[in-house]
Amino acid sequence: MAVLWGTMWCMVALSVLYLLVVVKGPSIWDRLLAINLIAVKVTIIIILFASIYESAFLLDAAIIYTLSGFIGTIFIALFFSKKEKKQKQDEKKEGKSIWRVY
Amino acid sequence: MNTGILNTDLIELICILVFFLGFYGLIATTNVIKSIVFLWVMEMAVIMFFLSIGYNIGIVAPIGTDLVPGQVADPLPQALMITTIVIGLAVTAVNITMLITLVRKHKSANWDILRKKSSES
Amino acid sequence: MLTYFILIPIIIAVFLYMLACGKKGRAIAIIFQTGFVGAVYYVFTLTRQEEILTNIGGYDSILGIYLREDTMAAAFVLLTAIFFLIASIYSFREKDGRLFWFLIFIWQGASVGIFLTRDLFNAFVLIEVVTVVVAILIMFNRKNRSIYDGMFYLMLNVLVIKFYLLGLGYLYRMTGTMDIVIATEALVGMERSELVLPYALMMTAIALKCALLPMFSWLPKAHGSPAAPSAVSAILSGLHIKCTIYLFLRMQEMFSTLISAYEFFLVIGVLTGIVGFVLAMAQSDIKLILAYHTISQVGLIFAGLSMGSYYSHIGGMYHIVNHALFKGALFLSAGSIIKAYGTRDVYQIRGLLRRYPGLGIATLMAILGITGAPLFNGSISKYFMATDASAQMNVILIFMSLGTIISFVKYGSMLFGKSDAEPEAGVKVPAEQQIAVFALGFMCFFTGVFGVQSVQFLFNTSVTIDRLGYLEKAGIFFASAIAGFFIYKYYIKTSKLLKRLRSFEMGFRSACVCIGVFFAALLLTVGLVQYYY
Amino acid sequence: MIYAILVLWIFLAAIIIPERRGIRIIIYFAIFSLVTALSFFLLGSPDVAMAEAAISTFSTIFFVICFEKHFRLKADGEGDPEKKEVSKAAAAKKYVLPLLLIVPLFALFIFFRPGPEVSTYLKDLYITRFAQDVGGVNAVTSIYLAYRVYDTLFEALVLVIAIVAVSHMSAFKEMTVPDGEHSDIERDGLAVFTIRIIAPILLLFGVYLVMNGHISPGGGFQGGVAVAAFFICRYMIYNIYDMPVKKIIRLEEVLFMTAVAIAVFGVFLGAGTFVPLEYLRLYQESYLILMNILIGLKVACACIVLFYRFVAIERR
Amino acid sequence: MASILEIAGSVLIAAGAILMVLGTFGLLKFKRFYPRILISSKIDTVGMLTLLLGLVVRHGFSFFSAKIVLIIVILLILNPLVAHILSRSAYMSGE
Repeated sequence: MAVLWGTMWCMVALSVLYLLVVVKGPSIWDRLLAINLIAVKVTIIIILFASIYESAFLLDAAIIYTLSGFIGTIFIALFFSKKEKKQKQDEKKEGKSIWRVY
Repeated sequence: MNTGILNTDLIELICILVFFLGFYGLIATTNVIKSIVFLWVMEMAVIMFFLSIGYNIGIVAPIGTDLVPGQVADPLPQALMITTIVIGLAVTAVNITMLITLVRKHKSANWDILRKKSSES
Repeated sequence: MLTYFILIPIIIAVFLYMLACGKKGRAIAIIFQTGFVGAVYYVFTLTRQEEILTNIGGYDSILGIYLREDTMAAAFVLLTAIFFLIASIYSFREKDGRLFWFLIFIWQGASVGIFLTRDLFNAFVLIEVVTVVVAILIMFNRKNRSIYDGMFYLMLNVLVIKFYLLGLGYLYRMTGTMDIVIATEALVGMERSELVLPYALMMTAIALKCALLPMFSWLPKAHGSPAAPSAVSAILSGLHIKCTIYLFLRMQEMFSTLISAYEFFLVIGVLTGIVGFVLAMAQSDIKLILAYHTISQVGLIFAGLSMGSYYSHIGGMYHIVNHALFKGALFLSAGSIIKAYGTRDVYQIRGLLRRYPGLGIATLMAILGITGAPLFNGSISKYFMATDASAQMNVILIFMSLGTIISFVKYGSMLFGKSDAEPEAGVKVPAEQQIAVFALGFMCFFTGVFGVQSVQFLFNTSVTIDRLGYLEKAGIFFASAIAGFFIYKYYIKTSKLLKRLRSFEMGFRSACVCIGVFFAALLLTVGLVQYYY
Repeated sequence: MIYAILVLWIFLAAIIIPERRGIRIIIYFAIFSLVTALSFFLLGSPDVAMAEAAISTFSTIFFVICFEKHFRLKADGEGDPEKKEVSKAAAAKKYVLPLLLIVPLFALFIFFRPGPEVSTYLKDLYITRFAQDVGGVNAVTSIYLAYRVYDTLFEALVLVIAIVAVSHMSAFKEMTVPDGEHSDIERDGLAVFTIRIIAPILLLFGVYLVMNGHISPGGGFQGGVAVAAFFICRYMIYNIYDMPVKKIIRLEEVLFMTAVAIAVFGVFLGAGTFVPLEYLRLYQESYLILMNILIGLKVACACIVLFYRFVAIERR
Repeated sequence: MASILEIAGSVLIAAGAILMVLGTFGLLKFKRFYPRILISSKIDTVGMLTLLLGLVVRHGFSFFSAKIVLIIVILLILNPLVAHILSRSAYMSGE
């Protein structure tokens, strides 16, 4: 049991570290990576919690967590990649920065 | 396990703090999109407050057949908060649509600029 | 049984929207509304003997949700039914009927729901429904600034409902229930100091929805919105704001064993009334004049309800009904006038009585009602309010009524005279609009002449009017009418201060600050009082 | 444990305030929702946590679209927003002055806070009664499908109205996009292939949540939103706007009416009292499952419509 | 028997946690995006896998384990996918 609790605390500590990356990270991609990592950590926390209480139905929450978190991240990433590209091209064409998303 | 009084108390304090952080954000920011974000933040604080009612360390979800009232979380606030979250989503969607329409028209999402430009037209 | 008063309008609404019957919809609407008034009247007569209780689902104890219709709720529901019938008649030829009838029916169902429910969380859900519906209706025609107004309205109301929800959370934690009646019983043994916070939180939310003093900035935008159909403005002013006044009464009743912030609401009510008519004097847009007047009248109602004596309470309650009648008549006629004259400027519209006698007479009756002329309904409720009031309060009431008179002298100048902006001869006001407006105007007169009987009929209590006192009030009215006319003529028309006030407007952030200030003031007042008593 | 998470939560709420750049706000918001859902879970309410986790996907996407639209239009209108430098004094004034209100308000709030006593009157009643009254295993689902189904109906109504509101307030009246118009979202073979594998799992899981709502955490709302998330995946795979949005809206209204009818017959009229005792359990469970399916489908329809409106029409 | 499984599971869980910590170290050490995603996504996937396998071992053959295996499958598909999409998007937009 101690291992589970210890791992849980470890995950929380890691999330805090990832949060530093989210705040500091120079580009939007660093931040998105950190979101992804935090999502995994949160999933693991939930699984550990369910494991401690020995209740299988709590794992449903972990599954929906994983799926929805990933879909959000993927959507943002796909959504902005094209935008960024277009913006760079426009900037090149006009020779100045037009607008910045991040 | 624990007396429980301290637990509820601390979580309540945190919820109030976040509630007022959201309120502060509403007052301090001029951007409408951020205002909508802060409305969501305030709603989350309220929901957290509801869920923390009667919280105790070691409490489990109210699912199962032979439940003992002392060991499970309060089911009523949970049922109500699902309602609140869904209503929040609907209202946020309406808000964002209005905002996009306004931004399309006035090319800005600043409260003051929007007010000025709206009363001009 | 009571459930169906809420569900059937909503089912019909969705049905109409689904089948897309815009034109057929209005026939269905009128037939349904007439039937609805009949059904509501039947239940109304039943409630004279005892209150009706519906336990949804029939679960034991307080596990389910209860609906109840007692004397007060029955009066409000009857008002709702009649008002929606008249509004439906008025907007018989509304464009884009599909959406309009859908929203109106849902609004009706949810309003009745708010009056009937005994559960505070259910009230929250219904308020959210009504808020979104009203936000759509405010920007129904999507003109100029209506989207901004709608967004302002929606965001402010959504913000303040969070306060309500937080207060409800505290209440639930302390009493373990959300039912008003059970909570009243559970609150009896509690400490007063514990209840201060939930009281202040919930009252802040309700005060914003009633547009009390620092937080009224959304109301003129919403009620005077040029994009909304006139029937919507009328329902907003006449009925919608009464939903929250009703909730205010219920809350006060619930907390009354421990907390009674009557003095606070009396002061705020009086201030709201004064600020409301001062701002109304400054306006020139006829819908905005009426919208600011709603603020003033709400202040008056709050003052009446908070004075604490039996007669003033009756006066406040009766004024709620009266305000619905005359403000409804005024808003509906204003809509017709705007359509006929093609302008919203009060200085350009002249000769109404000559051109459109039906509209003119109805407007005149409503103006006489709102200013408190003898034989009209406003005088009855104002008389009741002043019956047991102290001398200072009497002076304040006379002052407020003088302010109302001054701004309605301005409004009434539309009735006479001549101007260039008169419409072509061909522009006609549709018959059903004239009927609707005239019905409301006549009701102002009717409930004035039979004031005592109306009060007995609606609120099931006996009152008496002292003829001598009533005559005295009539004398005061005529004196102040003359004074008001001269003040209008020689001061208001030329005042520069008022012109500056015309562009007075609050931004969203200032409105948020106002909510915070009001909340702090209420908290401090209620909290400090406990050290004195 | 929960306190550590909650401290993170406060921090996340606080760093949104001074942030000025759109995408960062979205990212903070996404993490905020994530952490919120985790705290809900740790507070013993997996149902709410699932609802929040699923719904936060949608709200994040709405915010993304809103910010993107804003930045593009603002660029047309005013030029580069970054170039407008705000003086430090003005910024300080903007952020410090509101503190004068908020800090006393917070202090007052803390001062007048009622004691921590919790009344468990209704909780005990629900916990001891729900199994025989309603017949579910999940107390939360039992409450919102039976004891308080009246509230749930209005909540469903809010979604119906929200769709009407969204289509009325939008600058574009039409509901669907002409055939053959493609989105400009990035397409990538590997991503499409993998999402193709994931999407059926998501759909299956959503259906599982809906059908199993009365036994395990989940239910109509969570499952419905998960099913709607399947359509986000579909959008990312096929990259076209080919949803029959009008039909979905009709379907949603029909589902709403059906849900009202079922609720009226099942709960308001008290049909359970007429059922013979040996079939009572069967009746109760079938009522819960039916209601969950109806509400799940309804919520799914509403979320799909909202998503498509935002992605296909509002973004133009 | 059960205790052996438990110990083995605990060891695996601890190993997973340590791997994740190492991944985080990599994330914090490098300042550019591509090294970061190279280090952290790989190690994170492996660490997550080890940790969850440890849980499966701990619980033995049961419904609980089956659900965890499902989560493992989902994560195994999605985690590299996100890394791929992120790096690809970053490359496309000229990071």
